[in-house]
Amino acid sequence: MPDLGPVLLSLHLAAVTTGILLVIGVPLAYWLATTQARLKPVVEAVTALPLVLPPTVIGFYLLILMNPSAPLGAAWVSLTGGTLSFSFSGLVFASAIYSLPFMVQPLQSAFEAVGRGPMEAAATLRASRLDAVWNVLLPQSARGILTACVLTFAHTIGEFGVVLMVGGNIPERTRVISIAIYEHVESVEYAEAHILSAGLLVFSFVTLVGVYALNRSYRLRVS
Amino acid sequence: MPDLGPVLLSLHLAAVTTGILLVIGVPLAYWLATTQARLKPVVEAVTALPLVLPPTVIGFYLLILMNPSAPLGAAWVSLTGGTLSFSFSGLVFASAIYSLPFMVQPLQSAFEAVGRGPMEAAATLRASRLDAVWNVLLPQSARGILTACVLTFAHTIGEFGVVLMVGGNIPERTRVISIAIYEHVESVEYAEAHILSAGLLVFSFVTLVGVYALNRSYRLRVS
Amino acid sequence: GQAHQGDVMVAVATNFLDTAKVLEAEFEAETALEVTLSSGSTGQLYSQIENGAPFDIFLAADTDRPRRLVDAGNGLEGTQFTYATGRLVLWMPASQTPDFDGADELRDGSYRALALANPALAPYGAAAEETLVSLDLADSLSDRIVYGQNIGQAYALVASGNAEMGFVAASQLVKGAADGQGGVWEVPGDLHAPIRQDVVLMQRAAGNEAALQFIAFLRSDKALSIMRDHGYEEG
Amino acid sequence: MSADRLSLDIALARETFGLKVREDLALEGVTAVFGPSGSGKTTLLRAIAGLETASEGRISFGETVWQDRAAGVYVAAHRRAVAYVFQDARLFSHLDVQGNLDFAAKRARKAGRSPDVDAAIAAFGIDGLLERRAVSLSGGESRRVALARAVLSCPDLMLLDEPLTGLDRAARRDILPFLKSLPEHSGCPVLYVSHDLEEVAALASAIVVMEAGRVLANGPVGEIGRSLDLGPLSEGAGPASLIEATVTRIDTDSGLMALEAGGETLLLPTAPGAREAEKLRLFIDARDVAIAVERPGPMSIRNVLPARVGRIVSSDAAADALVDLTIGSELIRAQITRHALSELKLETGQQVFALMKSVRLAGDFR
Amino acid sequence: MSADRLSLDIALARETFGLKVREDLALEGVTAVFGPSGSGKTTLLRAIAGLETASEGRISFGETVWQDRAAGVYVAAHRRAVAYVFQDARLFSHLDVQGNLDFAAKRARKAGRSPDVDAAIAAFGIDGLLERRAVSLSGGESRRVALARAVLSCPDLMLLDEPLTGLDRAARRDILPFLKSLPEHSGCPVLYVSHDLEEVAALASAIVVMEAGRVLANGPVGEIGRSLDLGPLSEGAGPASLIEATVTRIDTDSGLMALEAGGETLLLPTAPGAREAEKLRLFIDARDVAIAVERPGPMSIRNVLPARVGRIVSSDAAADALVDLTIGSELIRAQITRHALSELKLETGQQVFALMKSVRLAGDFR
Ligand SMILES: Nc1ncnc2c1ncn2[C@@H]1O[C@H](COP(=O)(O)OP(=O)(O)OP(=O)(O)O)[C@@H](O)[C@H]1O
Ligand SMILES: Nc1ncnc2c1ncn2[C@@H]1O[C@H](COP(=O)(O)OP(=O)(O)OP(=O)(O)O)[C@@H](O)[C@H]1O
Ligand SMILES: [Mg+2]
Ligand SMILES: [Mg+2]
Repeated sequence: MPDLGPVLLSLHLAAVTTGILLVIGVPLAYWLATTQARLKPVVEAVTALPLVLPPTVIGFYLLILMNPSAPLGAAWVSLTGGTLSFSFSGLVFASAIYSLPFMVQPLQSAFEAVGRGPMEAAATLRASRLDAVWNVLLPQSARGILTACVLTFAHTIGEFGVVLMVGGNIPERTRVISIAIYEHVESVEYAEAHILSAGLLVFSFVTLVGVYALNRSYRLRVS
Repeated sequence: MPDLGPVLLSLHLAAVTTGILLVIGVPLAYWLATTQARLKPVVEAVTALPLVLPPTVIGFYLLILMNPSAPLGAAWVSLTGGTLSFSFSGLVFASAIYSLPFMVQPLQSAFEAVGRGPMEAAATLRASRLDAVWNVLLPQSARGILTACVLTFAHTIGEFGVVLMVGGNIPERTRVISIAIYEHVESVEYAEAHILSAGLLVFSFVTLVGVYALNRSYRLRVS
Repeated sequence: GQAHQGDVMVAVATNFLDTAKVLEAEFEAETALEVTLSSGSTGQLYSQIENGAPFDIFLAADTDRPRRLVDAGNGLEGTQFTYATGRLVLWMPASQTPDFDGADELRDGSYRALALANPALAPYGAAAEETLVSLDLADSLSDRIVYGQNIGQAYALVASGNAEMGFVAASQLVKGAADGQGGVWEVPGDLHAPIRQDVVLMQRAAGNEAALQFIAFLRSDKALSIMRDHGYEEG
Repeated sequence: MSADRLSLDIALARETFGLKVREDLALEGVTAVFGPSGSGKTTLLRAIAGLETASEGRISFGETVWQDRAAGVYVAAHRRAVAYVFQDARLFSHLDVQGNLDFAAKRARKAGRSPDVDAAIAAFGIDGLLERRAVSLSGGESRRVALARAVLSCPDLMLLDEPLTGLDRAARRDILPFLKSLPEHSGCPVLYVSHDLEEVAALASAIVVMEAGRVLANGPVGEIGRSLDLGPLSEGAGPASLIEATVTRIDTDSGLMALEAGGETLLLPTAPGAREAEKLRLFIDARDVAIAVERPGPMSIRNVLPARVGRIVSSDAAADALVDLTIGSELIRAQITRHALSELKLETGQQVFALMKSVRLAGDFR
Repeated sequence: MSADRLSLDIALARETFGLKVREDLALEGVTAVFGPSGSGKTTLLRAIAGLETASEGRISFGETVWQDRAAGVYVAAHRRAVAYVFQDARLFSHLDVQGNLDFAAKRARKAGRSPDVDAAIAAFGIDGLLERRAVSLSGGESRRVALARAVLSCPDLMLLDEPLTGLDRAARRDILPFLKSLPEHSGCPVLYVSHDLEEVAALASAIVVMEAGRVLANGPVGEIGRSLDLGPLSEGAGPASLIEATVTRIDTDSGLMALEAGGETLLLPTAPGAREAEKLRLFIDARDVAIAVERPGPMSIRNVLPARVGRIVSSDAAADALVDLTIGSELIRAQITRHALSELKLETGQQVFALMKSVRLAGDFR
């Protein structure tokens, strides 16, 4: 029986990261979907950058950024008393950056697909922008939101390089399942690695099949 | 002046991987976009799995798969004389698996957006399925294809764990830029790591801004 | 300190992790103090310490990184010593030869790939390369050599059969006893410089009694016998 | 229905088009915005609703200033208390019909109005649709729901953008009564975009005529109808006359009603809900008006009225000629063949009889 | 234009709908598929084109078997040599108009046909549009391009799915002549879906009437028109008559032409391109037919013909009555008020005069 700690920690991390990215991603994606600004392609590129950089490199730079003597790290220390790196909060911060494109891109597509029409209709029915986003745009983007959350969740579970660098592989605190598997592989504990990997694979597979099957029935209902 | 070998190798790998994935991804995405099969969510989940698993773990299993005494590895040896692991071909194979979702998902969305209409119109104008895909579906999906290729290319450049595991880090053969950066970081050669990272970052950023700006003008032209 | 998690935070190079776990258990049983192990590559742990990682003790895989830390003031002057010396072996799982001679095998064997840890990063890799140089094989074998990023990956390359042969750590063969069949050649110590693994106490743990106890424990007979059982020589 | 003043002094520049409107409209009942495709009707309505954030200038409605760029005032769409019925209905696809109605009613209540959901459901005949998803409705049904939803928003001004376009004749006929009753149900003036002259005639009391982003004229329908030849503006519709008539008698036996127009009496099938003394607008296609030189004997055409020939427009290029007829004080246009014109030797001032086979209430689409 | 035989024996089951058609159609010129919304017209056409791969049974066209499930035969859409004009045109948005035309022509050439691109461009009046992107075309323009593209595919059978629906009157009027000339330009029979009776009358020589997935009747338009009361099927259109007439004389001076129908002569504005001895189909709205008991004096109505009263349909519920009139050998329907009916004391067999103000060529939409 493998240690369940890393599994729970991964699920916790993925859930928190997904939640936070949803909160950040919705306004960002909404802005990207509606803006005419010159800056738009630049912001789009920035949100896509985490795809391009090797995770360990991102992790390295985040580590430098979170160093308690660097501005961000120092600010965090003075705010919370603890360091950002090597803490769960740090993992969340790093994962959020790394998984950002997986949240923003599907959301943006979904919002663009809804278009201006329903939002304008809501505005002429006395709904403020916020009201319209909440009660019209989001419900109509349900499928896209689901996709975005699943991708973000999945990618955070699978994420490894950044977390290892920033989190420091501390049991119960930053040792997530992907690091645990990595460690088993590295220390020639292949049986344990196989068990954990298979578990992760089956879990992910079942989740994804569920989501895609749901997506499909969604699609059927709308057409 | 850092060694350019890994940079060129990365570009080469990304280009070849993108090309191969395009060839595989188009039929797969087309099938996913059009099928009514029960199996569809399962296949969708399988193509999304590489997102979930830590790269090093994927690398580890690919290594087991490519072992010259395993079926795949043996087949490759008897076909080419060389082993699949530690070769550029092996890197391409591994990258293709790892980057598959980045090609298939945008393509599938694009094909779904085009819909059955134009394909039916083409069929009634004597165009065979292949003819219609080539001359109607693909041109009408241009934007999605571009997005898919850029994401795949970018992700392959950034890819690291899998390549490291499968490639054996052989200079001039399998030592790509992401490994090079990692090595510099590990061996406390931060200056070199910074230069390479900055180069990669700037290159990726410029590419992405270009693509998104292009995307945007595309969108303007269509509406 | 920041270590809310028990009394001593130990950063340990992955190749020593197994042994460290046994040491940890023994130490905890003896002292009722709590040790937390965090593993990673030596280079990564080094970066983390430089950037404020909450480690009290650094069990590195080489002597260079601890020294750098001492020089930079992160490590406590005078606390660095070699806690273990690694033993390099050449492993060929498929070999049936009863008295397997690695040098002959390297020279004459029919094999496609020889796995090494990355000499730039891993001391075992550097030792393996030295060995090849000493045997005057470095050039003739250069197109058969493949690199794992660390000794763990080198082992994986061999264990998975992708490389027929590879330089691994004796400790790994102890651990993976079931896999460690076939031919194993203990590389003679005169073919490479000793693979010294150094420990250093962090500046932040200067007054940490538990950490000092753990350092002392590393020199105890009990600890040395555990390390020997796991394929290390004493430092 | 009180008269509300809509003051417009706005400009909006697009790449290929500019809207420039400076007009003061006294809105009461239904006011039509009429003009050819691309003349800027939709753009004007959107600017009024606050959906064109790039519009310049000033808009005020009654006492309220909605936009005054000079003073930095721009009231957001959702604070303007306008309801907008889009050409494509724009029901919320994630809600059922009831949900769509409640969406509007809830926000109207928050704004201190008192929408009556049941009354609206009854008024627009959508009781049977309440649990249907918006996407499953037919074109006509979804327009009706959109209208009810707009009414439930309790606006101060209702904006309708071609709510009949794209529907087939049957659906148009079904919806027209609902549009007619809109000022009554909503208790507010309606600005109604159309490029169909007959629709305008059927619904509107006043009309704003647009062309190329400018307002050509505005005023009561009758006046504008006489002073402008709207025919060419109305895509594809032929010449026609529009006259106002008063119901003088309703004969339930024969199913006919008598109407007085310009001093003469016309007989028409009784309109559903017509009351005596009510004023109705009649639409007479010029092709349905025949001219007889002598009073004909007994025939099925009910409306044979003495008339005087006015202007005659005839050209060699067309087989048909247009003849203006004065009947009492009303002007009616007849389209007859040139052949008939020459055979009957019609001349301006001549006394003839107008035979009006098809006089119908405006908007009584057949 | 040779007569081609389309044999259908197909079934297609949908969740809420089943198509079941067993019919042998001798196609020549334009054959209309007529029926209310949801009756399966589109589904039938799609099955014929090979776009409904789930359809069961057998389809053959001329000598060629397109589908025979029992024998395991299913010819793919692109091998059936049918062209399909979709209701929404479905031009290729990534190509300009020329590109759309070339797409069809190139593949027709590969299949051994000889499309004439210039002729099609001229025939459909799209010379000015060749470099326009498909998305920039108006509704009417894109239908014309879609028609030209279909012609350039040189099919053996042309399938049109409501190519006029959703267009306004002006656009419909513009396109109708092109549809009329389609069998000529394409050299193949046309199957044409419509739910507008007048369109059908204007274009088709034969008609297939559908309801609820079944074929109710099929045959020449005239026959079917007489044997079935199509009125109720044709959403929202009132009663009307459809008669065939032969052009006997064309008078260029007056711009009128004389037509002979049922032994009587009618005068109409000369139709563009009409030739002497040509057969034309006339559409006479029952509301445009008046009845006079005596022959009226000089008047602008050109067509005053002796007629005999046939069946009279009148009910207390309606203000109007329908009177069948026999003119020569043709039957024409008149809609008059019940008031007029009782005043004129019309009776079956009575000799009267039919005044036909508006006789128009079928499809000459106004
Ligand atoms: N979003 C837009 N961007 C640029 N030009 C536009 C936009 N919307 C409309 N236009 C242009 O502005 C002009 C006026 O359009 P508008 O929709 O107001 O006309 P309309 O009178 O409502 O026409 P219709 O009767 O066809 O609806 C047209 O030339 C149109 O092409
Ligand atoms: N893809 C589909 N899936 C399920 N049902 C369908 C589908 N397409 C059409 N139907 C149903 O099949 C029936 C016939 O549709 P069809 O489009 O053939 O009718 P139609 O006669 O062409 O109607 P219309 O005049 O409105 O175009 C309808 O009840 C429709 O709801
Ligand atoms: Mg408009
Ligand atoms: Mg249809």
